[in-house]
Formats: sequence, C-alpha cells, structure tokens
Amino acid sequence: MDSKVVSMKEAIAAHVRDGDTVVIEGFTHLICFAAGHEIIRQRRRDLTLARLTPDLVFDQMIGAGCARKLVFSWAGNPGAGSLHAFRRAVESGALEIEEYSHFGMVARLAAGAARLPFGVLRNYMGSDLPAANPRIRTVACPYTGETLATVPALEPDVTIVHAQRADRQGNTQVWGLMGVQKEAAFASKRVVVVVEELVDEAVIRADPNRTLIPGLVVDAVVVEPWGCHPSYAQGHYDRDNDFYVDWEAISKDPGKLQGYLDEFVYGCADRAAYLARMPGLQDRLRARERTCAGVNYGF
Amino acid sequence: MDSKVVSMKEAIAAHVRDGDTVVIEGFTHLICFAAGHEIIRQRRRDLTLARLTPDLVFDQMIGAGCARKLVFSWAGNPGAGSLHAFRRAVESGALEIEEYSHFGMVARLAAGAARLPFGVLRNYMGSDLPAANPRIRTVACPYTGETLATVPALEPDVTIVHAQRADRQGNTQVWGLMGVQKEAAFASKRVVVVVEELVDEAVIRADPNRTLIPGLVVDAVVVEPWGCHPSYAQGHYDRDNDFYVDWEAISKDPGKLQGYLDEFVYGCADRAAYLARMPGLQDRLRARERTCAGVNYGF
Amino acid sequence: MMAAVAARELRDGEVTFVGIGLPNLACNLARALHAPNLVLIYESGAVGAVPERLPVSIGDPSLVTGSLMVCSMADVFQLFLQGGRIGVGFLGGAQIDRWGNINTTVVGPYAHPKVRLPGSGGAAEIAVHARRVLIISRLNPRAFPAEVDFVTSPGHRFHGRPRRELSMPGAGPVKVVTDKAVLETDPESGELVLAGLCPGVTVAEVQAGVGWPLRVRPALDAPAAPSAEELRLLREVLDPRGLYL
Amino acid sequence: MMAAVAARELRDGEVTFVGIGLPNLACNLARALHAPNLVLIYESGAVGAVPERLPVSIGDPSLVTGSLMVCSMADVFQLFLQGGRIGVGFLGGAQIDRWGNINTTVVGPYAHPKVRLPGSGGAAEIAVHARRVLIISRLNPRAFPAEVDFVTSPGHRFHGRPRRELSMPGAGPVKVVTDKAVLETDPESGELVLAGLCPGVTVAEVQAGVGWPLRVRPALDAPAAPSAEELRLLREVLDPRGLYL
Repeated sequence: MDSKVVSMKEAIAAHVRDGDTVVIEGFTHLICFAAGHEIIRQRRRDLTLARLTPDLVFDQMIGAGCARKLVFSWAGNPGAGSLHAFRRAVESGALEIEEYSHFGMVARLAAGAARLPFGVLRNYMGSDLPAANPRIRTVACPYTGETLATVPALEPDVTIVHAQRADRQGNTQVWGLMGVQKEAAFASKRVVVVVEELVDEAVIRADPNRTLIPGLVVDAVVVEPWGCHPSYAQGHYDRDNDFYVDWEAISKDPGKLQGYLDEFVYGCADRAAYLARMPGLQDRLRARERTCAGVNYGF
Repeated sequence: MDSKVVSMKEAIAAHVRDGDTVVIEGFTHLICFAAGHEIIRQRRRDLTLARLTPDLVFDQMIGAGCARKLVFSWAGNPGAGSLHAFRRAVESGALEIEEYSHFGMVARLAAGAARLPFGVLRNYMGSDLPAANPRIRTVACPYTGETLATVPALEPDVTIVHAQRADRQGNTQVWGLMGVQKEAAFASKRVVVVVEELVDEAVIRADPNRTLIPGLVVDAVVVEPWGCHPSYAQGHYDRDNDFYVDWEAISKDPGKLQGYLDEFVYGCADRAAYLARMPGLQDRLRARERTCAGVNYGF
Repeated sequence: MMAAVAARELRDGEVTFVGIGLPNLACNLARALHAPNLVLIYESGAVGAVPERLPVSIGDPSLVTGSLMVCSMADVFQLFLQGGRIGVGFLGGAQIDRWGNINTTVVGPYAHPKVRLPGSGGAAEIAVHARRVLIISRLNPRAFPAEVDFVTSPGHRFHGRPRRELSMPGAGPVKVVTDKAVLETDPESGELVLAGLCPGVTVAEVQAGVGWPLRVRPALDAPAAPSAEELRLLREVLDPRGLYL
Repeated sequence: MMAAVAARELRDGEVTFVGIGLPNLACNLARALHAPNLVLIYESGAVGAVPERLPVSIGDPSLVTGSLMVCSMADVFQLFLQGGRIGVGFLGGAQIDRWGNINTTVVGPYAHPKVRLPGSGGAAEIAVHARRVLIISRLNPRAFPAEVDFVTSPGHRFHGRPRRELSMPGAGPVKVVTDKAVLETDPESGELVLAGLCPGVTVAEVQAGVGWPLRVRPALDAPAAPSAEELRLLREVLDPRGLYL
C-alpha cells in the first residue's frame, strides 16, 4: 500500500480547513504542539477547538486568532496559573464556549467513536452545568425508569494525535498515559498521526497489543521528533515544566504573547527551526532509559 | 497488604455459591477450564452461566447438572460441531436460556462494568431476536429522536478470568486476545483471577500499560499453570484443537459425557491430577518462543 | 469453487470481517492473489491478521501473532463494526431466504425448537453494519426456504418491511455464493435472483435448490472454475489438511 | 498544616482519587506514614502510582513509571469512578459554600463572568461518585461564601434540594480541611459546621472566614500541628523545592 507519510506542512494543508472542528488530544502527555504551531502558521480561521484540557497549545491558537469556539472541560495551566489568552477571549465575549466535565467530554468522544448519537452517564445531578449547557440532557432507563444524563456525540472534522511510533500506514503504538486518543481518532472524520519515530511494520506486528490506533482510520502520518515540546513523550523526553511556568507571564501580556508567536511560531519554518532556537533543550529533557521486558506471543 | 493467593479449591468454595450468576470469560483464548472443573467437583447447583460463547467449559458444566440457565450469544463448537449437552438441555426444556448477539453481550457487560443500568447499541432492527428476548428494548435519542436498541446491564455474582500473569494482589496482565475479560471483571461483584504465572509486583510495575485488571477489583488469585487446557494461553501453550474435535463424539452421547466427567473431573482431585492423566500433552502444545521487545518508560 | 468465487469478490485494501471456515479460506486466497492489502478483522479482536496456519477458530493464536493490532471485543463491535469501518462481512447460515434473511438460531419455533442452532454470535450486527455482506452456503432446498423460521441476521425485507425503512447503515447481503450458482440481490425488490451459473449447472438445478420461484437475470454470469493456481493455493498452502475443502 | 491534617484522614488500603498540589502531598505523606497501601489513582489514567518526584501535574510522567496500571480516561471515569471503586476524592475550589457546593467555573454570572475559572475537569463527577469527598482550601470569606456563584460540583443541598433526593451514589463532602480549622458536614442538615480548631485559632477567627453564621460543634477537635516527622517528609522528601508549601 502507498505510504501515508507526509510533512507537517502537507498534513495541515490537506486536512485542517477553515471552520473545522479540530481536536488535538493528549492528557498532559503527547500533546502535539508542532501541529498547533503549523495551524497557526497556515493562519487557519474560525476553528472550533475541542479538547478536555485546552492547555497551552489551544491558548496559543486562541491568542493567534485561529479559534471561533472552544469545547472543553478544564481550562487552566496546572500548577502554574491560567490560560490568559483564553480568559481574555471569554471574558470579552470574543470566544464562544461549550463546556462539559472531563467525564462528559470522554463520553462525547466515546459516543462519536462508536457512531452513537449520544453517550449516557450518571452525572450532573446537583450541578449548574446542565443549566449552563443545554446540550447536557437526560434519558430514562428503559429497565429501571431512573433518569441518567446524556451528552451529544462529538465527531470532529479532524483529530491530531501524537504517539511514540507508527508504521507508514499509520498503525500507531502508544504507552504511558493514553488519555482519549483512541476515542478521538475513531470519532473523527480525518486523522493525522504525528510520531516520534517511524518504524517498520514488523515492529508493530511484533507487539500487536500495544497498538492503540489502527492505520485504517489514519489519513496522514507525520514524523516529527520532539513534536510535543513543551508537552512530553514517555520514553523520549520529559515535560518542560519550566516553560509551563513561564507561560503564565507570557500569556498574561498580549504583547509578550505576540512576541512569543513571532519568534517561536511564525519565525520558525518548521519544528526543526523551533528546536534550533533552544540549544540545550534536548539534553535537559531527554528521557532516561527504563525499558521493560517483552512478552511471548508464540503458540 | 495480605496476599490474595489461594488454591482453586478455596477460591471456588469461597466465591461461587449455589444459585449464583457465574461468568467464566475468554474468547477462545484463556478460558479457565480448571475453574469449571472445580465448580463441577464442588457440585454447585442452579447456576446461571453467562458467557458469549458457552464453549466446552459450559457444555461440561451443563452436562454435570450445575446450570439452571444459560445467558449467551453463540453456542457451538467452532469447526468441530455442536455443544450437545447444551442442545439436549434446551431441546428438552430443562435449561432456561436468555439469548443476545455478541454485541449485545459485550454491551451488557460494558454497562455492568460502568454501573449503568443499560447499554445502547445500533442493532436488532430487522431481526427476530428482540421478539425472542423481551429484555432487548429501545430508547429514543434525546438529540436526534432516532430509536436505538438497549440491553440491560449484566452484573454477575462472580467472574473467573484466566490470565498469563498477576501479582499477589491480583494486578493482572494479559496479552493476545482480551475478549471481554476487563468488562466482565469490573461488572462482577466478586472476581477470581487464575494465572499461568505468579509474578512479583515489580514485574507488573515495569510495564503498567499491559495491566488489564487492577488488583483492587480482584478477590482471589489462583496459580494454575495449564489451567486453560483445552483452551490456550498465548505465549504458554496452544489450543488443543484435537480435543475440541473429540468433544463432538463425547458430548453427543450422555454415557460418554458421564465417563469423561468421571475420569477427568470427578476422578481428578485437582489440575495437577488432570494433567498427569495426559502424558505428552505439555510437550505437544507448549508454545514456541516469539518474544517482543520492550518499550522505554523513562522520563 | 465457493472459496475461489468468494475470493474474487474481495477488493484490494478492503477491510473484511472474517468468519471461520470458507470465508477465512476465501480471504486468505484473495490476499495471496489479487488483494495483498486486504485487512482481515476477526470478531475476537485480531486486526490485520496474517495467520501462519489455517486458523481452526476465530480465536486461534495464529491470528494474534504478527497481527497489526489486538483490541477488546468492545472495540471490535463499537469502534470497528458500529463505527462503520468494515467494508465486507461474510455470513453463512442454516437457512437463507428469498430476502437474504439468515437464520442461525433455531429450526422450528423458538420456544420449542426442532433443532437448536448456535445463535447469532456477531452475525446480527454484521448484517446491520458491514458496508456489504457476502453469503456463502451450499445450495439445497433446506438451506434456501422461501422464509426462514427465525430471522437472526437481517436481509432486505423483514416481515414485509423493506430494509430501507429500518435505518440500517450497511447495504446488507449483496451476493450469495453457492456451490452451484451465484445469487444477487435485486436492487428494486431486495429479492435474491439468479445471477451466475457454475460450469455445467442448469437453471432448473438451481431452481430445485431454492424454495421460492427464482427470478433469473436475462444475462447470466459464468463464474470460472478455480484456476490451477487457486486450487494449488487452497489445497497445498491454505488448507493442506482438508479441514474445509 | 493542611497537608498533614488531610493525610491523617486517609485510611490504609483506601483507593484515592488524587488531585495535584496539596492533595497529592497529603496522599504521599499518608503513604509514607500510616497508609503504605494507599492506592493512588489520577484522572490521567495512572493507577497505583508511586511517583519518584513531586508530580507537577496529574499527567506527570513520574506517575506512569512504576505504576500498577495505566488505563484510558474512559476507563478512569466509567469503570473506576462511576463503577464505584473510588473510596476518597479530593477537591478544592475558588468558592465553597455552606452546603459544601464547590465552584470552579466562574465568579459572577456564567454568561458574563467577572473571572473565568478553569471549569469542572473531573470534579463534578468526583463529587457525585467518590464514596466520600475531602475538601482542602485556605479559609477566607471570598473562598467560603454563603452561596457559590455557580455549582460546579455538588455538595449537600442544590438550590434547596437535599442531596439524598438527587440519587448520587457517593456521600459527598464529609470534611473541609483549612489552614485554620476543620469543618464537617452535619449529617442532619448537610451544612458545614465547625468541628476542629487548629492550634492557636479562635472560633471568632474561623467565623470571620466564612460567609454564613457558622454552627459550632459542642466538643471541638484539636488537630495536632504537624509532627517533626511529618514536616521533615513534606519539606525534605515530598516537596523539597517548595512548590506547594
């Protein structure tokens, strides 16, 4: 079969369109900043951005003017402060929001992945969230009659997933925190997988239980080592917690935020140029070795 | 913490009671015959047996008179014939049945595991299954209005899961086919894990993504190598396909079936005695080596 | 013959939900010939399987070793099948009727069966969700009644109601491959009609094998007998012990 | 002080849903002292974590390395939390009211917020499902209004309706650990009442920190100040860089 490997520039040009609902998932782990930056560089507009935790990547995209709407469940900079571009946009009314809890977002993506129109969860009794978001509804159990909460399926136009490795067809393996990556990929109309390492199909086939996303739902594979920084990739590099702390001051000041984008996003043609601006980064964050044993697949 | 390791005799005595709903799961792979045989030896009665594919293990338990009811989705002996003890019991009206499709059974266990009263699936339109089983119902989507099928949650009294390895607390790792083992364990009031190999907690902690069932839902751990035979355990031993073929003739004749139970179940005090009756078995079925590489969990 | 004809129906790269026996032979034959990139998915959770031996069951360990992915059965049914990712599903059954309805549940009434069959397994949902369904079965009047005793897996008309009213995502059975002929679904009526005759078989012989007045297409296909290469692969490579042939 | 008092609330072997910051310190302190078998679960999917360093976020890689299990977030919320497997959940918030309702969403009206806060995250469902909830927060009148601006996570009374009418599986907030006092839920009314005073703090000081007339238990606990061992562990082992202390 033809390889699906393309450059980040090509992947974003082909699969992310103005007005799309875009998911870049990964819970703290494997957040693809490289894709977010390329979307900013290609000046996509009117995007609906969806993620459980918008994190810095969506704060940057909101600050750069890519977003019309944010769908989320927790918008902060854990341990470090706020997402100020997001807060300014919401407090000024410039950004539309649609808000759930984590469980609600998980159930939305799980429903989308299974092509069901809604997800069911026991939740939201005694909370003002359903009053704030009329898309949180209820259903009666056909067996017990009890009332349960529902959320509508989320089926993004495009989902971008970062992973440790994939083959040319997009058969993708992940370890460490998996977040909602599988559900988001299956829920999405188009899927871009970005990897630290492109491997031979034989590497995937040697340990098939490790595969999280099958190539048959993947449209493009991008090879972008260190593509998560300042997020992290287990077994490759640590989270750049210092940068998360620094973001508090950068995002608080629109001028500084613009300066950051000018230098590290618009001023970099690609990820390699971004990394070249931070000498010493890779030595500081490179993961130590902690390799597990394999298991026997013989019969 | 105290170890949960007990003998099979102790595990069945403590956790399987007359009248219980008992699940012994595993799709072809990791079906715990050792547990089924011990339940027969301890002469449990009036059990509701639930499994997607009753397989030989439930045919033997039905033939031995343990079962009042069977909940299932496919009752055959793949490639070899029928489950004749099951067929005789159904055709004579001695065994009550409650029947779904595989997807229905999966959705029932997934709902039970999530403590939701029902599961939703797009299915059963144009089929006589809902007419045969009034527990298959429908619900209207609160967003689109469309009608979807529902199945009631299945929450077994006890689930028995076989696995390649676990630690003393029941943190359980599985590779190869996983079936609905995780869902069945989480859905169940009590869980017995039976393993090929008891390992140190450090082995589990070295590769946490491989853990399918956490110890916190497990009540007992039984160490029973070759406990799946004639089913199989990937990386340990192959399926005994010859025995599955032989079962056609054994199960067809009630006298032969009784003879089998007398010799291989009642006539064996435990799994070691069962294995001792089949010299050469282990050499014939032992798995070849096909060990995968590990991955790096460092940061 | 059936395995070879069914294999020719598969397109390269297609995602195929494989059952055991003849469908498995057909899929692996197609993979060895014109469809090297066929993705085989088994309901047991093996995706992209490349079995080194003829698997005896859909849960055979040879489907796992060297596969692209092993997932839970919840994923198989929720994400792959209901998620609309399956191109072709294979089904067989004890009874197949005029409308492509399949019975794998009971012969006789459900409450007091003459013969208790295995049941649905994954067949009911494959018939609903696979983009198209291929049926493989030997032709004889017991297997092809005008109406099945029990509809396990839906075809094109359910107690008089056409499939399109029932909101099923997949197209349902499009073709029935038998040892004597190929039947196809008439796009208008949803009825199975005679579309192809195997070498040496007459229309009358096929009619004798089905329990309803069989409509015959004006131009009939003539599926070629298995080629030497197809036969060699089937007999020497795929099923050397003659388990299914 | 808060971390030490909260740590003492945890029982050995308990399954604890851990948030970042003080709850994480409290859990790891308990693990180092009286509760070596505490099972720490993070909403990111790490189960039985044994972090080698103080995790900066609930998705820190140190929570994965050496943990007992890593699962998807769907499993965390569906199987562990909604499945009733969580004994204790920790919550905090910008506002906590008389009924233990917590606001982490907005200050001011939802449509035109004065301050936009992060939102629920997993807090709404933890408050519904954990068998009991512990709240940790510094005491001051802005943080403890009589009524929160927005109920993100339910306490014991929602717009006048008591929790027991709302079919929540968990018991809700049972205790609020602050820097000055410990509040507990009155089992009758569901109201937070003063249950313990930290060394040197007066009832009047606590009353000044909450926005409603605080009921005072007849016999007040006196939580001990952190022991030398607790302080050593917190300052030298668990948070040597002083991130949260």
